[in-house]
Amino acid sequence: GGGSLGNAEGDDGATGSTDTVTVGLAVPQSGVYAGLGEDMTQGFELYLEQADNKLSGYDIEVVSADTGEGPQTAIPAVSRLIQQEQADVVTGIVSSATALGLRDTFVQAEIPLIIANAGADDITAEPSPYIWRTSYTNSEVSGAIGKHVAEEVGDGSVYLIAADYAAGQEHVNGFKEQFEAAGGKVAGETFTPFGSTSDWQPYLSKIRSSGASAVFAFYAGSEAANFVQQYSTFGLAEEAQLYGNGFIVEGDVLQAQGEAALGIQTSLNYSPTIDSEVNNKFVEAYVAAYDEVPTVYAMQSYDAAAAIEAALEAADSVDGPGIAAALSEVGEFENSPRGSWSFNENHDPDQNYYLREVQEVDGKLSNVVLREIQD
Amino acid sequence: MSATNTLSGLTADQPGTTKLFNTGAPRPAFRLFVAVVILLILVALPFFLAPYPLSLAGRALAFGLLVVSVDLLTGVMGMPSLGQVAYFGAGAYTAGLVGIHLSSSGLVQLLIGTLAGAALALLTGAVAVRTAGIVFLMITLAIGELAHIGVDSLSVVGASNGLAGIPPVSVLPGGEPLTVPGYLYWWVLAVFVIGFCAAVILNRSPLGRSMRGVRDGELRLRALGQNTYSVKLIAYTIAGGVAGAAGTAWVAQTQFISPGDLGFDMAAFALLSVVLGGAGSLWGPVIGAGLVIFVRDWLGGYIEGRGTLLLGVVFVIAVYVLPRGVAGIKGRSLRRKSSDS
Amino acid sequence: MNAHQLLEVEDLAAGYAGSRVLDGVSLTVGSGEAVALLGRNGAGKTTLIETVMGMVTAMDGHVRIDGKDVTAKPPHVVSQAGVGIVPQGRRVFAPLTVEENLEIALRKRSGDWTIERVYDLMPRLRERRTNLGSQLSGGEQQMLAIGRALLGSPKLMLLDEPSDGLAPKVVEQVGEIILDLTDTGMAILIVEQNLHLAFTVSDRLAIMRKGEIVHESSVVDFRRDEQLAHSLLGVG
Amino acid sequence: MLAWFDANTATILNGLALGAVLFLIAVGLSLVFGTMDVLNLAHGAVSLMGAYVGVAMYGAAPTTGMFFLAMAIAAAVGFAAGGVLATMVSPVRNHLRQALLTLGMALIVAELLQEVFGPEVRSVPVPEFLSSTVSLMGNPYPVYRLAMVAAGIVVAVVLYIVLERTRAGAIVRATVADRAMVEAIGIRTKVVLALVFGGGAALAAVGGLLAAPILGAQPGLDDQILLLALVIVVIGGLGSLRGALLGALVVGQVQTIGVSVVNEFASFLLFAALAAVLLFRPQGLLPARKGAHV
Amino acid sequence: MTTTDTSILDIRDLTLSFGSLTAVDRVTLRVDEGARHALIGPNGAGKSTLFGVLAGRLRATSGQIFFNGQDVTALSEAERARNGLVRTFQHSSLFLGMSVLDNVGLAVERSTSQPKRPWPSRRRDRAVTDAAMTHLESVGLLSRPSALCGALSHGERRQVEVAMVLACEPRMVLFDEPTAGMSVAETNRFAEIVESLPRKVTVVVVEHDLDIVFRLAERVSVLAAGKLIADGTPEEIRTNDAVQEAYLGTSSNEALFGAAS
Ligand SMILES: Nc1ncnc2c1ncn2[C@@H]1O[C@H](COP(=O)(O)OP(=O)(O)OP(=O)(O)O)[C@@H](O)[C@H]1O
Ligand SMILES: Nc1ncnc2c1ncn2[C@@H]1O[C@H](COP(=O)(O)OP(=O)(O)OP(=O)(O)O)[C@@H](O)[C@H]1O
Ligand SMILES: [Mg+2]
Ligand SMILES: [Mg+2]
Repeated sequence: GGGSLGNAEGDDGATGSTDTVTVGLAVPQSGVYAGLGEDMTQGFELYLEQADNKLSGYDIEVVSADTGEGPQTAIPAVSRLIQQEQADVVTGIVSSATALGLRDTFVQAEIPLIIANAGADDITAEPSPYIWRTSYTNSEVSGAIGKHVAEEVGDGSVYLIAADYAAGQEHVNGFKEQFEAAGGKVAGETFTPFGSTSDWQPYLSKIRSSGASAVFAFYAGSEAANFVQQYSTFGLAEEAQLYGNGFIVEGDVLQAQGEAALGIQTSLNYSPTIDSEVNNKFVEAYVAAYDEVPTVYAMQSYDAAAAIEAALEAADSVDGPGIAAALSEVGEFENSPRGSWSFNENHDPDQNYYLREVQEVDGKLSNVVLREIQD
Repeated sequence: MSATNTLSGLTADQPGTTKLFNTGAPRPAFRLFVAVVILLILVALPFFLAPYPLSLAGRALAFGLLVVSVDLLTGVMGMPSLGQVAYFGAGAYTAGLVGIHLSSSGLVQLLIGTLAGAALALLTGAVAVRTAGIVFLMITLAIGELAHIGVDSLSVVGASNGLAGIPPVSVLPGGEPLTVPGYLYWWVLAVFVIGFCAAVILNRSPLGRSMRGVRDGELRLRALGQNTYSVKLIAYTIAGGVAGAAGTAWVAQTQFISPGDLGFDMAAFALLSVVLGGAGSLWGPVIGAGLVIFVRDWLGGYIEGRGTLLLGVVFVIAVYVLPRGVAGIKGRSLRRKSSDS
Repeated sequence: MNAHQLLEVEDLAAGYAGSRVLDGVSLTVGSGEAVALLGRNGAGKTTLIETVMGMVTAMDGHVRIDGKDVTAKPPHVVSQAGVGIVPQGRRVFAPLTVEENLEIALRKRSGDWTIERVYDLMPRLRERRTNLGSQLSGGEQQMLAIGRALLGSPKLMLLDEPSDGLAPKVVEQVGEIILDLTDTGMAILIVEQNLHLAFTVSDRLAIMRKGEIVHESSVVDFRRDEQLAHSLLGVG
Repeated sequence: MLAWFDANTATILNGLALGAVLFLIAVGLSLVFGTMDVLNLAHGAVSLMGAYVGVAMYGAAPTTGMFFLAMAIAAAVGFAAGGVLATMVSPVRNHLRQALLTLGMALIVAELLQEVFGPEVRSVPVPEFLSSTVSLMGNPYPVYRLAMVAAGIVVAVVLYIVLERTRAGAIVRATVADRAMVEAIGIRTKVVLALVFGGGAALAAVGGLLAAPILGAQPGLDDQILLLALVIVVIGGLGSLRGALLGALVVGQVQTIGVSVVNEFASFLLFAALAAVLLFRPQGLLPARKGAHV
Repeated sequence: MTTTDTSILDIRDLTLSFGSLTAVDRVTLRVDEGARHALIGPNGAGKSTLFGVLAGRLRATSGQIFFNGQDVTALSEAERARNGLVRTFQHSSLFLGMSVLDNVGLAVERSTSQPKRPWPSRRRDRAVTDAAMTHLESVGLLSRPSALCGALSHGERRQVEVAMVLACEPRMVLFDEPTAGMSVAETNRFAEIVESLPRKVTVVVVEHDLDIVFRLAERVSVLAAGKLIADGTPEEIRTNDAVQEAYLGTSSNEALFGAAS
């Protein structure tokens, strides 16, 4: 019903009854990132189930949208959540391009967006009351391991390799900054075509001839799987220790890599092996519900639900501006599986990072936490 | 005949029966009437559609204009192209950049975007139109992909993250920005109508007839003394301009453009929309474009993650149910009528 | 005339999407008999030939080959029932060599015709055996099309303007070939614009106009009546 | 120069291996196009089916028997898929509508595969008896990739003999030129079509299976494979067996040596190579032989 | 009679080889302006190939072609056509997806070398239509101007082919077996058309229908195995032994009708 000639959108958005809050869940359900989308959906739903589908007394109606592989499919899907389904708050969003493309839309529509994965630095570079993030920024998550690598390689040098797209650049630059600040030397740097590289042998040859004693790599998804396998097949694993941020060995990718992944060290804001009471309970419940170990994607989405609950708690009015305003007052999240965190002034999480290593535990590969990384 | 069949590669063998001569056109008054009715319906959409479906309609129109440009090459000239996304992208990115840095006027953006599309088409077309059939298809694929990869690694336009922060368009320089969805839609519709009319005029012109001559027998056309290279290049440039105009409309609607918008998917869906609608007819492919957007973005939104599956099913069914595309439906009934008289 | 009918066409109707070209055509050709099918351009001769062959689908009526009903059957069934065709426009396989064109048409079980025999009949083909079909002159293509049809050792041959594009000398040869073939008991239905050839080889003729057969008689009778010929064919 | 070769032997060899497996996949596409005049856009999807056969059948590194069984099954699955596609495509004569049909099928198949095998990337292990490495210039090089080169050579030789030297091959080529006329000389073209299509698809599936240990198996791979195969077939010359072979070798080297030499332009290389070849030889490097009459 | 001044086409030592096969072998020939010239010869003699070279579709291996006093050997097919040298095709090559009228329309328009207008103009298009209709009328196809060429019978297509050549308003036409596939009535009509062409149009025709050859031609050249073996008046050719041997066979010219016993 209704036309589209009203003055501003959203003001006729009387959201039905006041005790129901509509949450838009925008995750990929098709395409290459569908696996991430599934994890995020599960994390979010687990939180709701544990809260009996009521957050701070409000009934929660979840409307999901398939964002597909990129902004082409994501933008109409998310527009639907805002305009058609009249979501009060939206979470999800895997791809940075999608987040950047939709940023203005959310600000104009005055609907808060809680990003539960996309990591581009630019999304929150200029904070908006409507844009929040429970995940990380690319440069931070990669920078976290910089100092550790510099210490490990000592006089040796490190080769940097990453997929050639915006995120790959941010990850590499983030790492390089921290690494060089800690006195590390870079042996060389290569960006490989994103989405169309399947054979890394030429690059591996280059790495070998550069004489690097370690490698920092940023890949995710299938590229991560193929890269790590070929890294081992061509014998580099024995010559140069492989570092990265967590995504190179996260989720399903790790099982696909198999033994080739053993020994890879990564930094991330989460690992299911974190030994805390909150996390153990989370992992247990997650395994019981879905018969698999939670991933960082599931955790970030779980925490997005937590953020929504906290905001509803603090909100004066349950609509876009109300929830957005409340989000800046939520304070510390003490009960997160990743450990305690809070939103910083950019609306990104102020959180701990962990140094993890791929080890075999009870016959299964797992990212075992070596230690918390201190700045 | 058999020999040419194998050599011609991809060609449309179900050309539309667009009449060139006013004398031969069946009931021009009736056609005009139908066109006016459809236009009125399109104009009236904002009065009863909510903002979201209306934004889809806007996207469908912009995409539809891209499809028209593909159809000019594929259906009218018999040269199936996957490269129009490059000129679409040229139009969209220039319009976006103009919007951010120069002027939020839609007219200015339309003008510059169209020129950008046409200019790029002229440059690349000079090479591409020397080929035909599947080789042309692959050259244009290469053009589209190179453009895609190009913007993907060009940081001034946001590289893979896309170009964000484009302000809403106004019609005239310094005018009121069109933030109301209905007004924005009308702007997109206006661009579409301009582009579509240009295509119709081209199709009925002597150049249009020569384009169909290229489709049905380029060698023969040359034997008649026509310079087919210039026919093809001019047509290619005009189609590039139409695609550029479509790009400006797209950016006006979405206020965002990313490399994926000129990716292989977009190129393939544009070409398939032409086939779905009936290559050679101009209005059929527009409906095909609408169908693709509707199925993927609208229906797909309701059945989670099955948009592409559904699209696949639609394609397969259409091949059998609509052997001449959407345009064939009307063509058939018209033919029956004219044979009665 | 032979009582044994190899081709029986009965009340046949056929055409193309939207238009009916043939309407109620009936025709028979007996074993050892050659029938000429004449008519002006667009009369429907090719359509009739192709409908018999199954290349155009019959809408109504019947086609029987040697007593077997093949109405609306696909061409390979009709071919296997013993029909060979030299189509209008020759339609030799352009990307195949002359020899390959003949090889694939050779039906193994029949001993009658061999590639060598075809070459003996048309030596020009032997000279150009390694040329591609697309590289042959028009006349050479016509010879190849005839040779190809013969290698199926058909009982009934459908010839659609076999003299089209042939030099007079070759037309004469073709005429002799056809006469030889009828002598062996083959039935022949021939569409021709070259009346010399048509009259030389055939016993009977049928004349089509606008999808119907408007006249049938023996060739001898027809040639006596110049008036009739003029009104039907515009000659005389 | 010699030193350069020494340093890059592994890369060149790798280009050969990649070329060989790409040839296996692309030749089916070329065959079906060249012989049936159908551009089968579901080719990548069929190839992905082959890869998933590996996923379904192999646990850890498969035994020799298991490996060959998987090949047979992939071939059978591919053949069946090709047969189905052939039947569906046979009443559709227009190239563009064939594209619509086969791409529609590709979307459906890909979606169903994702339904069954999940959206995540699945890796496929190298068979046990080929899992060792040999030493090449002092560095380890996987035997499996050498085996792929061998497989490519065998398939190329067999196909050449069948297509160019047998009556069956001639029938196939004639069917492209004029299907109705082939029918008219008594040959069931539907069967020919199904066999060729099935054969091409079987090769694609086996190629997908053999490539799986390198490319993996996951949604979206079908598009990549299809694009690569298209580029190869066009670079080499449509419908030509030798063309597919040469095209695959060129693309193999472009993807290895090329990207390592001009790394900054790695992502442009494939399509730049395509454009360059087509500019100078629009008919491809080794087009199918044909001749047009005056 | 054949002086350089009056000849519109002057072929010198023209040769074209396909690999080892010399399809046109050192042909030297002059055609006078306004001539009615026939070219005959056995199948595969090289007649169509010669036409191909003259029209510019094929490139001569050696030799020269002068048209209207100008060396056109290096000109493209389109340029020669614009100069007024037009051919028909042995295998008809029409624009099958376009209407009969549009086919002829394309030919009417051929004379301009400037790029085509991308917008229609009622007045000028009307002129094109009228011209096209006139030519259709002269070949007897007036009844179906809007039929698609793809839906015409073989013979009907040959008629369109002729209409298209006429529409080009050529100075010289090369007809390659124009009456092949035409019925007797249509063949007659074709002969009448040629006879009614203004004398400034030069006609060269390749034909196997000798009735047509002897009815139309004032001069006949005979090509065999790529070489010109005879050249003369129809009477001379008819009685030439070499021609009999290579081409005519025993072809008796008995009357078709009334002669049956
Ligand atoms: N593919 C087609 N689609 C539609 N109509 C067709 C088609 N082929 C032929 N026709 C029409 O059918 C009629 C008969 O055509 P047909 O080819 O049978 O004539 P014909 O007697 O063989 O003529 P010709 O002597 O010129 O070869 C013609 O009017 C023609 O326009
Ligand atoms: N592209 C080609 N490649 C090789 N040989 C060719 C080619 N085109 C024609 N030929 C050969 O050249 C010779 C002359 O052919 P052409 O078509 O000129 O003969 P023609 O005199 O027109 O014969 P017809 O009267 O049968 O049409 C033939 O032997 C033919 O096989
Ligand atoms: Mg006919
Ligand atoms: Mg000829």
